[in-house]
Amino acid sequence: MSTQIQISPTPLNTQSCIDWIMSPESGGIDVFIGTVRNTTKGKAVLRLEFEAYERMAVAEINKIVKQAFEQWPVQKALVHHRTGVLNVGQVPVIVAVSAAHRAAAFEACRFIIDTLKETVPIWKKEIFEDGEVWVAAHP
Amino acid sequence: MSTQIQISPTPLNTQSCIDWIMSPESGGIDVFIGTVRNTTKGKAVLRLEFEAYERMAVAEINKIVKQAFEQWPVQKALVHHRTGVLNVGQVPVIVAVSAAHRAAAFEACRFIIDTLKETVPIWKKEIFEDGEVWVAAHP
Amino acid sequence: MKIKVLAFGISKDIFGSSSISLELANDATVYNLQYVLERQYPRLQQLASYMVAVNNEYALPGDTIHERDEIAIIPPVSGG
Amino acid sequence: MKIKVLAFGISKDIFGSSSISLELANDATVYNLQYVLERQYPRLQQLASYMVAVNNEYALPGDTIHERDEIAIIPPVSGG
Repeated sequence: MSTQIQISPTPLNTQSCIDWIMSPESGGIDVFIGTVRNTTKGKAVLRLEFEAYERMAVAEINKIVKQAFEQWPVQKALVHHRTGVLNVGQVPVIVAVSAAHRAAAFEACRFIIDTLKETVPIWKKEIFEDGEVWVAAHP
Repeated sequence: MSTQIQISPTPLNTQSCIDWIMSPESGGIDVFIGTVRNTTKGKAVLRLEFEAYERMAVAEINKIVKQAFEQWPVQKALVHHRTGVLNVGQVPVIVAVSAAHRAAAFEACRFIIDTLKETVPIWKKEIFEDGEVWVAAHP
Repeated sequence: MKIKVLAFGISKDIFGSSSISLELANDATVYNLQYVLERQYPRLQQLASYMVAVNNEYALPGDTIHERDEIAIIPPVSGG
Repeated sequence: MKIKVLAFGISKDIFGSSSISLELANDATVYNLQYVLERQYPRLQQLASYMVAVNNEYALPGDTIHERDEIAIIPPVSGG
């Protein structure tokens, strides 16, 4: 079980994530890259701001990755999450999983990002021309 | 429908694929990277050799990508496939899909690589210490 | 006992601070903490939901809080 | 009519060449082509399966072959 989990305000580097995840034992690698989209529900987004409860976020991501290793025959898993202010087109999150066979890589990668979005204490504020809102805070 | 399909003997460049697939309209990108594994069914692999019926392979990949665009709300799709001799750890194929939302990116990417492996006229020869074999040729 | 409560995201806006101090009974539960907080900061009740973490783990309403525990308010998460 | 058949992967090994020429009747079908090929190259029958492509499209056994069509033998694919 080889994992690399980082939460940091520095820009994410896709290539170094891919360099880390590749190995001679792997046949398939799935990489999910989240990017800041220029609209949400039809409204123009200027930028996003991410805040994390870092210690707990790392602990929760570790739990998710551990579950992925229990559920699928995967070799390495990487989760890098950015904090701070991000402009449109920038990358808040990268999840990468390598496995001998591609099905496990796809399924574990999807599981990790889906669960991360449900349980990991990281918050996103959308900043518009006319105001800002913490995503999902209100019903 | 924005697509980039390439079959070529030159080494694939993950970063330039990701640079091409990213856009301000995207929220999620899924990238599948196939890599040459050092074993197959427990036997050490020295290298692989890929051969393509290029014209038809490009046409078949185009069909698959078109189906993906019909089935999922995706924005861009890229398929790069390598030919020639590849060593362990090298990359024969990259599939990348961008979409506003991640579910479409994951599902379309998986569909493209799964279908490519079933229908696209590309052949792989595994080269071992003691011989070589065209994969899947015999029952 | 006096406890410190960390706040993130919208709960930081509601508290007006990234942490607040509270006085709680010695055998207080997470439920008791929430009761005290919601009286003091009624906007917490307008959230879609929120959780309490104790020592970097999601806690249940019946869990007891001890002095020096690290308590945090976790409004609906939206990372990724 | 004389037609040219392209070969790839193991079919190239079986033919000993990346293309061969064949003499076929003018109204020959894909099925007729396969019959002629399999008599001349019996190892084709040992493949897990193989398809015939006409002008870069998978063809059915009943499809007619025309002079100057681009014909290719497609053994089981294994790309990716």
